[in-house]
Amino acid sequence: MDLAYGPEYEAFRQQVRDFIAAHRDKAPRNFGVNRPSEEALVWQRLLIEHGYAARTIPKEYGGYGAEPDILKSRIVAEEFSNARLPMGLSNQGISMLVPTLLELGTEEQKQKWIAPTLRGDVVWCQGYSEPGSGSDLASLQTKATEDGDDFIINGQKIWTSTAHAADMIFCLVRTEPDAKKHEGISYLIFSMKTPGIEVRPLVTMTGHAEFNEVFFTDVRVPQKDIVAGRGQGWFVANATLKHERGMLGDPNAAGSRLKQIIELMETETMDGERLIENPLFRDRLLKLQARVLAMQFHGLRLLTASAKKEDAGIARLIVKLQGCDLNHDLAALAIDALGELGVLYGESPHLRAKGTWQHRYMFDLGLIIGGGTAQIQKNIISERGLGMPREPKPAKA
Amino acid sequence: MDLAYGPEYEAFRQQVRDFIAAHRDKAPRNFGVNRPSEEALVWQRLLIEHGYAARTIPKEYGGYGAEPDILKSRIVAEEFSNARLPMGLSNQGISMLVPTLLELGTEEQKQKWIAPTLRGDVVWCQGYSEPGSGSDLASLQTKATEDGDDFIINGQKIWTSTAHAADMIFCLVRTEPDAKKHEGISYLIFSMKTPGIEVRPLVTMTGHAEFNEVFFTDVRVPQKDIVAGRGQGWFVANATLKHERGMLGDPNAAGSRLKQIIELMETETMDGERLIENPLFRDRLLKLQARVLAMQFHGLRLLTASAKKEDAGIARLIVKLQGCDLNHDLAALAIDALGELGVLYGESPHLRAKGTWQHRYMFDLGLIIGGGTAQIQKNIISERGLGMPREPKPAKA
Amino acid sequence: MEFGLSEDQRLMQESVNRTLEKVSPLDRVRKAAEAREPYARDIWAALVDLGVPGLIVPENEGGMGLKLLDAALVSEALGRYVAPAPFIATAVMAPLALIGSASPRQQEAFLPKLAGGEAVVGVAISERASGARDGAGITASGGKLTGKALFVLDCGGADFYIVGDRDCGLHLVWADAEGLARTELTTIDLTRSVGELDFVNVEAEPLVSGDAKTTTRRMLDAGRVMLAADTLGAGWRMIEKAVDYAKERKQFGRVIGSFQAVKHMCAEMAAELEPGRSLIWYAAHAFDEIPEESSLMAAHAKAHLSEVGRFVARTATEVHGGMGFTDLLGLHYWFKRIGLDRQLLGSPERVRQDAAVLQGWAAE
Amino acid sequence: MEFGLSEDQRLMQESVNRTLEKVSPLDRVRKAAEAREPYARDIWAALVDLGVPGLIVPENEGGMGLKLLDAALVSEALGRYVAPAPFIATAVMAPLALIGSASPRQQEAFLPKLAGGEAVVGVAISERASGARDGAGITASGGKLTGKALFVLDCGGADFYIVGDRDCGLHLVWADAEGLARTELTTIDLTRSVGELDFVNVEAEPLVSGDAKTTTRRMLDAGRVMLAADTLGAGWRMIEKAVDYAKERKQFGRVIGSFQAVKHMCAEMAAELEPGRSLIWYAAHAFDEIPEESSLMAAHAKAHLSEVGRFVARTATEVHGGMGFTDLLGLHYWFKRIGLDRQLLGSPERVRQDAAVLQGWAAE
Repeated sequence: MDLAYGPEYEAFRQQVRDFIAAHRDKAPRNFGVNRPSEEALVWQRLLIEHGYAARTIPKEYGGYGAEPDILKSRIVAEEFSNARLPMGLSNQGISMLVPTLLELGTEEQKQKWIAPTLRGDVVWCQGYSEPGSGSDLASLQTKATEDGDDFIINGQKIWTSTAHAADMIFCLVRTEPDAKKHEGISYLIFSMKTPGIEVRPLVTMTGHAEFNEVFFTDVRVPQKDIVAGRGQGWFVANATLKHERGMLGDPNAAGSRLKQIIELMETETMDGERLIENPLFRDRLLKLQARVLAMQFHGLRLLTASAKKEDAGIARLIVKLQGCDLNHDLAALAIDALGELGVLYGESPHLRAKGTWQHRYMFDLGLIIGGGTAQIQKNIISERGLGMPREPKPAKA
Repeated sequence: MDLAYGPEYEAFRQQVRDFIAAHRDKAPRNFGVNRPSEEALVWQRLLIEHGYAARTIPKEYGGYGAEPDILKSRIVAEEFSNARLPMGLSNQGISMLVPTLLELGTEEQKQKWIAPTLRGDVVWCQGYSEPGSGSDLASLQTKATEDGDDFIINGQKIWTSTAHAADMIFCLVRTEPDAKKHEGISYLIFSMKTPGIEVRPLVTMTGHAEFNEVFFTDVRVPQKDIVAGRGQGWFVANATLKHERGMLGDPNAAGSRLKQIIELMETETMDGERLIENPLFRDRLLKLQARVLAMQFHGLRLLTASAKKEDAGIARLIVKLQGCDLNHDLAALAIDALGELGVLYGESPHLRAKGTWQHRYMFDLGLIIGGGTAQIQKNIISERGLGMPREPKPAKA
Repeated sequence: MEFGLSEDQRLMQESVNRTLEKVSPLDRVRKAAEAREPYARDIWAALVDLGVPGLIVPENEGGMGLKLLDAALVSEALGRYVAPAPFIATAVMAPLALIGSASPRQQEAFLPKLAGGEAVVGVAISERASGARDGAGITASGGKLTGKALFVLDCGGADFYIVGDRDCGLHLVWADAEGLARTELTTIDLTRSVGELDFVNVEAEPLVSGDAKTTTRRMLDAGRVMLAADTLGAGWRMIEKAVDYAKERKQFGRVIGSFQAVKHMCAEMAAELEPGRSLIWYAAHAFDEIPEESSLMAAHAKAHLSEVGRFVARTATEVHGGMGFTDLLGLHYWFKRIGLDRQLLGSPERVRQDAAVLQGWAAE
Repeated sequence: MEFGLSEDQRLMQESVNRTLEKVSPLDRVRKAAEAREPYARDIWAALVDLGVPGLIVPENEGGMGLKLLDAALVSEALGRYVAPAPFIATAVMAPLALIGSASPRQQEAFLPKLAGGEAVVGVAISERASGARDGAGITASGGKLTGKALFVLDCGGADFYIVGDRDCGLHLVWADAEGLARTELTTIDLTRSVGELDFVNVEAEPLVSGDAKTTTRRMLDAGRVMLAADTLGAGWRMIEKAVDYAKERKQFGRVIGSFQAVKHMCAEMAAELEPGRSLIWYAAHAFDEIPEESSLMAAHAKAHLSEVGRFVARTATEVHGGMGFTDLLGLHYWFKRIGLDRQLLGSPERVRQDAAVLQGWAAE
């Protein structure tokens, strides 16, 4: 057990601090809503140049080219967070498409797409889920029919965030209708400006359109823009989905949310008494504090395992389930402690924290459902983590 | 909505009170541990004679012969409870065997068994569950092989309360090994003194032997002592099992338990402060009070439905699940509020309420599991109550 | 002994449900919510036709003279159909204010109006039920009111208001009175109007014929039972929707309703929610027939249904998967209705504290 | 940065587990429990061979000079094997009392004895951790102790006791001192001895070299971390047993572990319990390296594991069905171990109250 980073890392930390001191005035104030703003693009290029973004992506593809070192990544994150500076861009192109191309793309695909994606010049969206294919993603029905050198795509995707602002999509389509369901899927990339694509905003229970639906009607796409070959789409997608699930349930989000609730309860009053003095809400706060701490230390443990390239086993599988639930419970406490003020929303007078708590309470429920429902998570934990049997296949009726 | 009973019933109530006033000195003090004591038998006969036990059983079989009237039954129960007098005997012979024989027994079986069972002269035990057949009772393996006019029984039963003190057993055995599992079972009655029966006490987590295991080795029983014919055992048992499940989760038990906790928290102190003054335990108590009230009123609603011969549907199906859980949660609160004193058990100094709360906390867990586990209850509620589909049969591997 | 609904009550419940099924379909609810209608006038008109505004108004004042249990059945139906219509203040709490504390003259002037559905009435007593925030509180002096009231029920579009002051007095104030400003408070639930009233020396008509403290208590008890019933109705509708969805939606080649995890979620919701129905029935019955138990039972009904309601709202949404999270199915109208019920007229924690005080377990 | 166990710690943990697997099988545990042995001398001897009693005793006093994290690993193993052996008082709290507050002479006299496993030591400070019941409390006057102490840890068979008085002073008392009466308290958990000590003018040796209040706090923090670790070990063993049972037990023609309800119960147990491991590691680490966080982290570890432990104990029993409820499988030894851990040295509610005080959220 050693919570210090050691001299090499402390030196690195100093470098990061020096960078921050020298460049903090260049940090963008306005990030852009749907696409990165001009100042965000400038900032991103600066970060890549110094290795604080795209750190481990090879230089030849527009990255910084450093060896992977999870502790250094963490130090960068810590220092930027302490300095309240924004990190580099974080979007599905960078987190999902780039690793996929690096691992499975052709040299031409890598050359063409990685660098502009990293720089923020090309914005991607992800075309995986369909209305009829959520938990059972492999049942997806969007058809890509051969027509000469092209595919003609018809079907519908859902939960496609930023689709309305994206240049490109990486998309799962069924190219082999006669193959088994997992083997008939291909991973295809194409422009969102291709004729026949319609994007409709998808409003959620929060009242905002955080996602879109995307409709494909006879969309013509060159066959050569498949990644990793026909029928390989399921395996391509799984490699990156794993990555996405790891991001959900982040304990640092819970940590900063906890801080906000403590601040709320220390300042907000009811009948002149501070909320923190209410024994019931205080006890709930303390229960949640313990859970947040446990998840944060659990995160450090996983980080250590990653750094040592050890398999953390079941410890990693539980993060999404526990983390999302914890965030939801934190929001619930804030709402309850606020009492009637807790139900205010939108632009209401007397609104606290811009209605954040209600928004989170609802959006977190979406996260509990999305990226593998709680039920799917429990299947995974019991099967992969505890070695329990899969459910038997039903007999044909 | 009318919580009064009306003049006919109030007159009946007065009769019960008069009976109690006249006869309360005859109530047994010692009921007998495993078998009814002599005074308990006298009391039972007196109650039957006046219609406060075996009330609706026909006179010709030794009962009182009244029309079924659930409100009158309730009045009897209320008045005896208010007077702190014991009701008549309550055992598996009376609650399960007698209704079964009345419905499905031969005239000879009824004549022979019902009256002495009601009087308490014959004590029965129930041979249903087996170590390998709990939730899936129909898979039971105790074999009854034909041998002339007899069956030869081999196998094992478990959870057989009072087996060590019983005269007779009503027992499910497999008589048709080649039939489908539900159709190969027969309901057989025989003497516990038959050679080849061994009874072993079954100690539970409470440290007491509330149940037994019963082993059959070449036990010879006349074929004629089957009730309702060969292969009918599953259907016979189900009629009475339904009755047993209704008894578990009784809201009146929760009500008196709640009273005891309130008394405990109003008198017991910690560092000089009464437990009821602790805001956390008090809030838990209030939450439980609401649940107890809800279940008690729910019980009145079901009673009304029974009296009107209406099908209460899902409202009845949830009683066991909710009631057992509620009782368990009540015990947990008592243990928690007692703090360190709450873990004392057995004959320990400083023990409160004879260790009742820990005993209940454990025994209730047994009840949550027994008589249809919580999981089985949820299957039933979702399938029969909400009309959701049964799980598909697994494909043969 | 009959613990249950009378034949009349069942018929009334059916008729309210049938009407709302027709006049308050999801599309209509959505339209009212999106346009921020203070209330849906057509739905209100249908309720007036049914006599809902006069439900508990005495017959000699033009009402139906029914019991709070009848009102609870209506409230359950309104929750079931997330109906964007005034009810809890207009049809329950305001009539109780007038019955309890208005002079014969005032009763004569206002009760028939109310019973006939000619006026929508807001009620401003949240500070007594939930505590005071942001400097809320009304001071009465020389027949004039000054101060502010938050979380006024049935606020938008009301013709007049029943207002509780700091000293527990009750007053009647016209919506167009000079010095009165009305602000809509936006909550998660866009099907019911909740507002703020700001008073600067506003002319008011005091209600002084009965003990105002008792009347306020009665209004609060009744309001809490109504909110509990609203949650019961909304919650059961969510369960039914979850079950229906689970029977249709297929994943992995099966309807998801055949997966044990989904079945058990539905079973747990039903098992948790259903006993609350009897608690509400009893609390409503006690309000009219067993007054010494009324406040405690109302508190328990409100707190218990709030807790169970949250569980049902979340779980039913989860059963719907991603679709439950979207606006497409509109399931969130029920989710939010239950969310608002929880906090109005006292959060569960606060209501249980009241229940503790009532039993002598805590100081006031 | 390395948040985890060192290679040495892993080896030590394995070796303790291996030893306990051998010396503390269920049969042995059952025998000790049924015969009410104060502790199992053979298991204790095996722990002495491993150096467990001297784990945190400084090397120059004959101990191993290890950290509280090492002790937590041992505690976890003892919980895992429901080992009927002294530990928390004898090997952790008593050494801390001596290290913190004994004079050099006292340290020299007692620490090597402890480290060598020559003495079992009880600790009587429960009144400070959990509050006083039934008139408990010790008064020190003129070097003599009078009064009673309840819930004395590692009580049965102890050679001497560390006793906390009402003024937070600490004392060393021989088990055979005149005027001292020892009574066994029977708890649900028959694997650990908890007792009552009654003092009438009993000769005691005061520990006065360090601040007794600080020392008591340290003992309590360490004790709480140990109990949390005990629950972690017992809880994980229950999960493993539940999973194993579910893979073997068949009903309806399938192993019950293939039913989604059973799988999800197991998944929930693992997901709830596992993060607690990191919390315990950090709390133990903080005890030695970040003293300003020590008490808060110990409180959180104790309270959190108590809550999660109860859920696991119940759920794992349910997965075992009727067999889990019997004495046959002995599963209840783990159930009860977790039950006792929960209430010793402060119930979760009380421990969280401590955490509130530590953060300035509540008055002492």
